[in-house]
Amino acid sequence: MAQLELHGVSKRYGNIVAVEDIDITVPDNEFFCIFGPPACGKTTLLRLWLGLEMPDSGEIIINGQAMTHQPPAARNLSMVFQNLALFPHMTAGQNLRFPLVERKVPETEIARRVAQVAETLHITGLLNKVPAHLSGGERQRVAIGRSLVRDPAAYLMDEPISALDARLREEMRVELSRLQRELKHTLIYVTHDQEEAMSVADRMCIMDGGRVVQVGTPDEVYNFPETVYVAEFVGSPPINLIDGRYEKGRFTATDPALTVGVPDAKNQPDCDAVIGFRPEDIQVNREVGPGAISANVYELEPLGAYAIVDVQAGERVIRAQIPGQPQFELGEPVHVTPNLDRCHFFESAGGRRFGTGAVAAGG
Amino acid sequence: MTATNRLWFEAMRYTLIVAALIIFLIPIAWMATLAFKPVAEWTTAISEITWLPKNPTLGNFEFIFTGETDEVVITLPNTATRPIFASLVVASLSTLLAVVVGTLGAYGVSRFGVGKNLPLSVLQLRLFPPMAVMIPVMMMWSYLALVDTFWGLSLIYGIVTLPFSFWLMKTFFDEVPREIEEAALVEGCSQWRVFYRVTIPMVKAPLATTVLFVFILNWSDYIIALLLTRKDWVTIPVYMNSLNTAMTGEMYGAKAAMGLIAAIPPVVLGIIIQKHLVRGLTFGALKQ
Amino acid sequence: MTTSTTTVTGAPELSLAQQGVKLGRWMTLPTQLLLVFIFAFPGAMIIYVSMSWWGPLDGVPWYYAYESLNWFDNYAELLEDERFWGSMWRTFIIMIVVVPVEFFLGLGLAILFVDNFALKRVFYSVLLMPMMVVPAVAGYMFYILFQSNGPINQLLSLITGYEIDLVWLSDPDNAFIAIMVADIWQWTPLMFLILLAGLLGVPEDQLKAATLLGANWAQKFWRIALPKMRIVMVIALVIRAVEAFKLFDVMYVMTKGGPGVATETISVYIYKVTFLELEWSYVSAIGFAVLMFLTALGGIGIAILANAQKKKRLADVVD
Amino acid sequence: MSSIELTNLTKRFGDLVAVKDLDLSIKDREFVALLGPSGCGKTTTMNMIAGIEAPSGGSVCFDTRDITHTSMGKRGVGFVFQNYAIFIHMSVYKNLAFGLEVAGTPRAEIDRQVADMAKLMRLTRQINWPAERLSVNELQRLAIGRSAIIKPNIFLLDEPLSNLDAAFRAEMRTELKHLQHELQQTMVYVTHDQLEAMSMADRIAVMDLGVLQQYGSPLDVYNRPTNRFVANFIGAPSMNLLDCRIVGENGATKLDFGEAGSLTPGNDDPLTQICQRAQQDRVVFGFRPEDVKLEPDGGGGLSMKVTFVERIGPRSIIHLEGPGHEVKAVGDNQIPARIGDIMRVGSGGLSHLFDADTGRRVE
Repeated sequence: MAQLELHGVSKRYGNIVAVEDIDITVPDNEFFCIFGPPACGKTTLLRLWLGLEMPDSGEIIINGQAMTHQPPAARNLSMVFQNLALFPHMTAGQNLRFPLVERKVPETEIARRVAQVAETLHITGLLNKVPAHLSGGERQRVAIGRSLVRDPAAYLMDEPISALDARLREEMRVELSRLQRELKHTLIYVTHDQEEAMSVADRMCIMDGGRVVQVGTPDEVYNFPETVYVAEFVGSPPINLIDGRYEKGRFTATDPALTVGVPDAKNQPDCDAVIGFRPEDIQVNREVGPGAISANVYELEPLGAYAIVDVQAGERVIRAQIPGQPQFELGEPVHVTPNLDRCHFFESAGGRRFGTGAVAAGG
Repeated sequence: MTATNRLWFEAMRYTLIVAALIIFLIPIAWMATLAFKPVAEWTTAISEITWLPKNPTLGNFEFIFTGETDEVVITLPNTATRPIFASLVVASLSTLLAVVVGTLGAYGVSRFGVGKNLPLSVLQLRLFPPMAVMIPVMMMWSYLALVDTFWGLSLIYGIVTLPFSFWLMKTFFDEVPREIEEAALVEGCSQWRVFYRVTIPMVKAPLATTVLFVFILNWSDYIIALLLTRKDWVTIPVYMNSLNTAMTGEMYGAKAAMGLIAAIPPVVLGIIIQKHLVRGLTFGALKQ
Repeated sequence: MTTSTTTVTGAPELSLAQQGVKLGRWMTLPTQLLLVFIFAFPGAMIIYVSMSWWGPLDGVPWYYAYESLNWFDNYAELLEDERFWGSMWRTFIIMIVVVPVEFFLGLGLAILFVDNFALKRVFYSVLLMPMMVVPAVAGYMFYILFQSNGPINQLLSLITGYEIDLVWLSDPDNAFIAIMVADIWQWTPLMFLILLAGLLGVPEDQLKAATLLGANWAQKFWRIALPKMRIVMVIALVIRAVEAFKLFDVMYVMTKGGPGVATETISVYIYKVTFLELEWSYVSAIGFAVLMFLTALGGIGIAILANAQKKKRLADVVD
Repeated sequence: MSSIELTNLTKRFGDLVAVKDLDLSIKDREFVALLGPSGCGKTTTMNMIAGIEAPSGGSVCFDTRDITHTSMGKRGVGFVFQNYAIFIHMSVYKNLAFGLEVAGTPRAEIDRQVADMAKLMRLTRQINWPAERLSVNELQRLAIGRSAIIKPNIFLLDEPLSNLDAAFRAEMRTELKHLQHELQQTMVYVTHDQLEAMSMADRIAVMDLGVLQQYGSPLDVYNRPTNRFVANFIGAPSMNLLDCRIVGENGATKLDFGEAGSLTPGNDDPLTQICQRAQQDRVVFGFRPEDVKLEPDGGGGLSMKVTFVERIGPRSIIHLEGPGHEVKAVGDNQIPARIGDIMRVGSGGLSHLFDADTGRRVE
């Protein structure tokens, strides 16, 4: 039940910049994902909010109150750590009770709340076991339970399900999303898995090297990546990027084999540029079509409902994702046609996006 | 490796190990059997080795505990009871001192980064030959009237074994995942409360190891007790080596009995904490 | 977006880090106090007394030492004291003989204990026993073993078939050997323990990888295990060298430095000057000189170790 | 030239049977993935092929040679460990040269081969670096290169991609598969990720609880899972598996899903005949999320409520719940489904029936 804000927050450890000049506002009741590769500063953000680290500059505001220098206990946030941080010498039940006992909640109330949380997370039968005797998934639930048992201003979670196997992860993320909607609390969720972030977040923030690169809904981020970095990291299989140059409103690929008939960007000053098109926006045909690139089939990756066709054009391998099951032969000459309406144009220097498909053409 | 090679290798292995075991055990066995030998068997003639006592006797133990026995004509002015008591009291008290101070200090350094030079300063305590520093300590102790008192001896033992407890606990604390303590902080604990409600229960087993390890060290000292005790708080090793008399010369059997009593506790405790011995002996630098 | 209204809730408490530093200071205080107590006062005292002729028979307490202040006369005397240099030399000899012997014996035993075999745990426990015996007691054990009418001579007679009647502890050379044997007996297990930990710490996957690439036992040992054990070996050698330098208990119990000064190490020499000759100011000078010497050595050793550790930690990240 | 033949291979650890009576034949130059959840015996199987672990029973043959009792150093297999097991105290060069050096190859020859391998693995620039300075991606290539340089006929890889980040993993999948085509070796690849197995392998051996469940090409495994386990394990999101009963009514066959409704396959639908061949009427009906046909309420099919919609880039996963059943559907973002909508669910593609008790496929 709180809005969480960071204003101009920076933090360095010695010479290493952990995060720099971060401005984020997470409104009440939002499922907010922080996404980025390892060591991009996303965990640092949570630690700053929690008060486990002090920012070198900037302000931390929780529920309208300046909390920059308050100790963690005063901030009323709850946290699920990546390694879960269950107390190994306590049973699951004692772990759940801990936050309430420390806040001197009356015993009857503690019993009621623990029972309720245990029920919600289906761990009632596990309360007498110590964490060492629980499975990964069960430990997960206990850790989440410990953060739910109180009524904090917001929940913070640092890759809480990354240790689980793929199947369980898919289930847990849906369950978390359901819990957040039922509890109606702000949830800040850190992950390095783009699919996880996209599937659960109301809004997401993409970080790179301690800076925020883009904040937006998953759709915005996917369809209109602000920089080439965002385009690369969101979406799987990853986007295809082709280097070239924009000159007098025309794009020329550095590798002549990759000449793509992309629309002109009339308002763009000359620059080295990169165009990107996502694998699902590419068609692979045996016949020549307008704006097609000639290539050879490099590898085939059938995945059941869809397949990835890797084709080699010039020195590059381009990835296309086609529905159904592929009917190509290795080495076979083919023609690939990107959907020009969904191409993105980035400046090579800095990676800023200056246009997408027809938008670019229209100026 | 073929099967025959394998067999040869195993045979070699066992031969070498058993040889080593015999060499390692002879001195201990000799002392242990000597403790049960009557006076006549204490020394041996060239012609015959008496490995096992021919006429086993508890006379040696009787002698050191009661001061007299049928076998020797002399009586002992001081029995072993008091040194054993002294060793126990002093080793326990000094262990308590070293472990409490060391644990607190190690946590302060490991967690809050205060006292950056402390770990190395503490280690220095261990570098010096005790003999070289003991002169001023002796002067100081006599000036403070600490010589031959149990707390005087405990204090210096506690200081001398502080490096072990400090470094051991420091490496154990370094290994406690930070997030577990942070989780307690987020849930409303103060840092001191985290220390005794979360961290200490988590390192219970290592703490016990440290206690036993430090106890062994304190129990084993000779030189400090030699310098700082006179009569009342003489410890077992000092007492043992004073077991000579003008009339009969070396009291071999009595000494062996005393030595056996002194040797048993560290060996037993050492086997109990075997798993952590490497860590203890290398100040936590190596794990097993 | 709505701008949030910022209200400051009272004066900010101490932040977590500040609280931690405060608590940390309190927690390290006892350690600091003990260190000051044991370093500062005795340190000042040893320097002060070493610059005088004061002795316990002077009839005045040590703080009157200024009455016989002589500045550096004791140190000058030290430079020409043959017994001092002799004892340093003997200490050094013992160190460079026993430490390598213990090292290689320990390494050999450790290699035998790398893989699993029946009774391993029992053998292991028994092998560790010598180092857990109280050193003074160990000294006594060897004292009786090395008596002329003791079992060592008998065993040697039995093995060689001749009648061996060696004088051990009263013969200058033999006494020296006897002491080294006792030290090797007691501390080979320590080397064994540490080196075995090192051998077992060699990543198993890397050894398997080497096997799969066709390496034989010797190639794996030289190319994989030894390089990985470098730090462990340094630690073992440093710890044992320091302890060997301190050697007192065993030696004092066995020979009291004798016959004459034949087995007198630096610790025994100091002890004798203290209690037999009662030259406390001179002995303070010796003590201080030894401390300075070891501090210098230790400083170098610690610097090397710290450097190696740092590299190791980097390696751990990648491994 | 090397084929692998596992016959009756069994491995017990005390009471635990890790691998049970495994028969598997791998053809020369084939790329086979051993796929299964953790603890299914896949790694143990591979360790037995490499000789790291001795079988409790059965035999391992390379071509026609029985090498069950040959020590691992003499089998001449290449092995890439999950953690790569790089000799981090050596340089990249020394790592690559290791296998040649221990075999006593002349220095000039070593130099030449190492240079070639470094080029193939794109490590030429790093050739003199200490191995500990390499990134995870480079370590992985070094591990492959180090094994490949001794030209093993059989190459074994233990989850080599699991430490890589998602974007690079997609790239390495293609590269690894291509490498296998170039090196012309028999490759056995252990993974728990069905996507990796599907996209790279010529054949997949699916294992569970130490027992081989199915052995076939990726599409075979995807389109004709032999049992419920394989059906559930292959494909993401996993196949919908719904308990139902076969009911014969007026000559027509229909599947009864209780309160959720029923499905009636057409007469020419193969499902009708399969239903008639079923041994018992209690069966599990399986259909893939991408084959789910969603229609507005009112038509035929199962009546279900949309509980959650995950949007992941270009596609959506729609979670539906009906009385006693849950279904996931995958489609593009055009599907007009909002949380709370009642929809009609049917199968628009390949459907499967499994025996409710044995889990075996009904055909």
